[in-house]
Amino acid sequence: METYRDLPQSTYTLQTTESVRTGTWRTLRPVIDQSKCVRCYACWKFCPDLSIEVHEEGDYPKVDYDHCKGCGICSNECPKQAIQMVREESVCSI
Amino acid sequence: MLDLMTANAAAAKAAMLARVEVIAAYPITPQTSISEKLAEMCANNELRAKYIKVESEHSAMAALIGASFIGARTFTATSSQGLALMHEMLFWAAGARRPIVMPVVSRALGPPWNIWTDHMDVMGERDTGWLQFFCENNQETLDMILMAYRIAEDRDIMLPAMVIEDGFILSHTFEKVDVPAIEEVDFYLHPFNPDVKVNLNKPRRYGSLVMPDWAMEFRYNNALAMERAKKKVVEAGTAFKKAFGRDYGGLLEEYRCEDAEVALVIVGSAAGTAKVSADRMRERGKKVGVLKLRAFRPFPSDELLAVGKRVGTIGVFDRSYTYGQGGAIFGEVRNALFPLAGQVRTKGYIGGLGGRDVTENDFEKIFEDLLAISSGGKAGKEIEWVALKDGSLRW
Amino acid sequence: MIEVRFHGRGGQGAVVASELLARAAVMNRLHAAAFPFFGVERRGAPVTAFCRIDLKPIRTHSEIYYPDYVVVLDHTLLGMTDVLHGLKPDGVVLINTSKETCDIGVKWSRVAIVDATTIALKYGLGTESAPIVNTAIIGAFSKVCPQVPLDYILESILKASPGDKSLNAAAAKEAYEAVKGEW
Amino acid sequence: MPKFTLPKEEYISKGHSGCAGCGATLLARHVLKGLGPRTIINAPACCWSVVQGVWPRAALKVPVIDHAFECTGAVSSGIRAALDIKGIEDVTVVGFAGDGGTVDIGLQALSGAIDRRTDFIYVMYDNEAYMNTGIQRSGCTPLYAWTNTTPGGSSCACNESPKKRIMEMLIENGISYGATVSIAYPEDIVAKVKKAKNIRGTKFIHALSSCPPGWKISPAKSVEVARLATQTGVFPLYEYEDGAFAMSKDIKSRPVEDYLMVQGRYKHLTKEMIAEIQRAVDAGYEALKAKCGKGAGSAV
Repeated sequence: METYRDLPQSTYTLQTTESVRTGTWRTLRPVIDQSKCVRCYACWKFCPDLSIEVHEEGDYPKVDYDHCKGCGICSNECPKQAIQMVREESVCSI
Repeated sequence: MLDLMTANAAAAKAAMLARVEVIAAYPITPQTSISEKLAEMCANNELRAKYIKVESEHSAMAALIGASFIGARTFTATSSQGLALMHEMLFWAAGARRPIVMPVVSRALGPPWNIWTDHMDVMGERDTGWLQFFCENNQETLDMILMAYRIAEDRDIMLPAMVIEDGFILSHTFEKVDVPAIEEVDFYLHPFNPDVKVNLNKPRRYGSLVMPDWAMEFRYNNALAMERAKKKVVEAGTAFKKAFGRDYGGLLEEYRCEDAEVALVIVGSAAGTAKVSADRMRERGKKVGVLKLRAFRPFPSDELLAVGKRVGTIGVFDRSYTYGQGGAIFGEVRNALFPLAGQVRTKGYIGGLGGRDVTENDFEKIFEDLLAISSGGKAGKEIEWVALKDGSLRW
Repeated sequence: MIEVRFHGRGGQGAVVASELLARAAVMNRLHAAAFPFFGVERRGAPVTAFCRIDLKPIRTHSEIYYPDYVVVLDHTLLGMTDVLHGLKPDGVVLINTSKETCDIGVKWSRVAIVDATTIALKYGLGTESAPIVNTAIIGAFSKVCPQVPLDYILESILKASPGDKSLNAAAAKEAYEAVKGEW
Repeated sequence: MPKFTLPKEEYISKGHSGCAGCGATLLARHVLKGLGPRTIINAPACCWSVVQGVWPRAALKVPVIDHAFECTGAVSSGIRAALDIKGIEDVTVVGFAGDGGTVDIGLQALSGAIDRRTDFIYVMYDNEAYMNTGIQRSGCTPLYAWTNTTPGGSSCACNESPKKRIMEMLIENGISYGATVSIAYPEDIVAKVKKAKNIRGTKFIHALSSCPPGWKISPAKSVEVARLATQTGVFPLYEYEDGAFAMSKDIKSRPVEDYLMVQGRYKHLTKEMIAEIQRAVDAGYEALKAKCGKGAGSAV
């Protein structure tokens, strides 16, 4: 997209927001302790950023750190306290 | 076939001939009978269209923008306060490149509360990015709506268009109108099939939030489309003449200007009256002409410049006032003629506001005034209000 | 004329930092202007703010492209935004980080660092997930920028800082002392 | 055995610009699970249009038509009319707007759409103030709640009028189905959206959608606070259809204080104010239960 000639006629969008790494927004990140996780998928259900991934029923939930904003809902909703929110600085960046 | 009808009836007929698919209209004097006629046509299937009886003009334009994104040919009509209420959505329709066609039955904006014609309403919308065409009579109203669809829906244009008929003077006046057969119109105006419309299999967002990095370029593309429209107006006119035999002269009509010493720029129904006065002056050997603008957006600046090189004195009759340099047309004509500053003399006339009748006699006085200026007489006021009750016996 | 660019995240107070710095300069009988980059502010999303300070009235109304100072309120931004973009050759970078200069990987000659987050949290400014580091960082800034002495920074904070003014002033003072690095 | 209680397909992409913990985004995610792919959404300029991201990117995986603030109902009517005349069938048209965009500036267009029996679902995500412009009072801001335009002071006590009773207003206007939903109960959202899809005419869904910056709560508490609203009876979950009301979750079991005191926007409340709110909530809840007594069974 270099000049006005490359623009579509009218402001319609061209791709999804998947390429936006909103993970850079967080200051705390969720870490799932699989030993406590009972795979009830509450974390998957309540994530506003679709950053808890469960490919097949029965899999353990996995965090997509590219997109997770660190809101902490998963940690708060987990019935088994299996998800801890950890300060971003103490682990390597994404 | 020939019929006798008002300009409103002609507008409704044009909508039917154009096989519009979604109408959203709200009643307002003097446009109302367009809405009524359309409702009647839809009710008895003379026109197969969805007629959304919206609860306001703002919603009328909003509904049509939605419908147009699905790919339907859309139509509405309004006047004065209703057009002003649509203002926000007029920008949206143009920016979204939705070729909605809308007759505007021009009417004063209150206060003073007034249901009669002037152009304060349409001139208030000149910067929204809409094409604006003025009609001299009921026949031109019908024909211009058909041409407007062809221009507006052209892939290189995709801009909405207003077709302006003067309130009461045309909207409620019966005139002879030749109504073309719908099959002929089908040949002139193909079905609306836009490149940009909703596709359920390729979901996109139509509108979106554009940051400073690209917003200007989108605006520039709108500007280019308006420029390109100049050629399309002429093309649509030529094709219309071929199909239906009526030629309106493209962006503007030069009436007896070939050898004119003075010419009066004018739009709308008063152009007819001015032509009659010009003929009468010509009979007395006075070399006067009428420059009838058919398009105000796009503005025919090159064509005016060309006339300015031949005609030494150009007057402009405005049925609007901008609280700046006289009427809306006057300012733009002077802009266009600026390269000839010093060679061509100009004067602005404000008249016909709030339904004030503009007579043949008024135009003869205007032509006399212009001739006096042309022969080096007193310049007088640069902008003059015609037939103003100011105690002078001038008019 | 000195031009300052602040890099922070929504909710960390970068915009207020630029305002308080400008106010401090005005209290020092200088001319100043402060403005944010008008974007979509979201808590946590990168935010930029600007401040111009000069002896004569400031009439330019456009963004700052070649700053004399860059102030980074959150070192995790280093990996994402090019905070050094357009920095003048002799410009100074001030970074809020708890790490040492060497291992935050900033390739620049004049770098000052301060752990504004720890100082801010010590004075109860903001929360663990959203520390408010703006007053601490402009305290540290006055150490690297002679045109705006600490007294005026404190005066500005005591007059206009949101939240507890004395705690914010204390944080600014402590950060002023805690600045390390060569600049 | 671990089980999914919701459809797996997602119709919203990652990387959208909702604030961390945004209730409206979570709501949209589950509403879309109920709607499915053959859906066209129209939305006004509001939080939600910013959340969808910046051009050239879009967060939703269904077509969206943007428009000005006041015309959600009108644009939905336009879309439906065009679909009908073009013979495009089994497409759900959905107007998706905020509380202010619905009960204040958008009420006229919505009332018109209902009056015209436009066939569409209107989802109002209710975060109880104008959040996109920075938390200003709307017609849905609750009694005594703090906002930036009801800051409270010596002369007044924050927001001085109760929430507009929008569901009752629209029932009288003529909706064919109404329901309240909350982000704390996703399964309830999906069930009610699916039910609404199969009803003709205008369907109105009033969704409680928490807002961490606006309600002054930690993002992590976003869902929990919404749940408390239902557990304390502040936001009961129910349905309306053909004149009958049905309670979806009769679980009012906790005092309103539990809900109010975890939110910074209520931290100034006095004992009297809390008592007044409790009385109003109890009375409202009893009135709703009475209406539900005579109604049909619940959807869920």
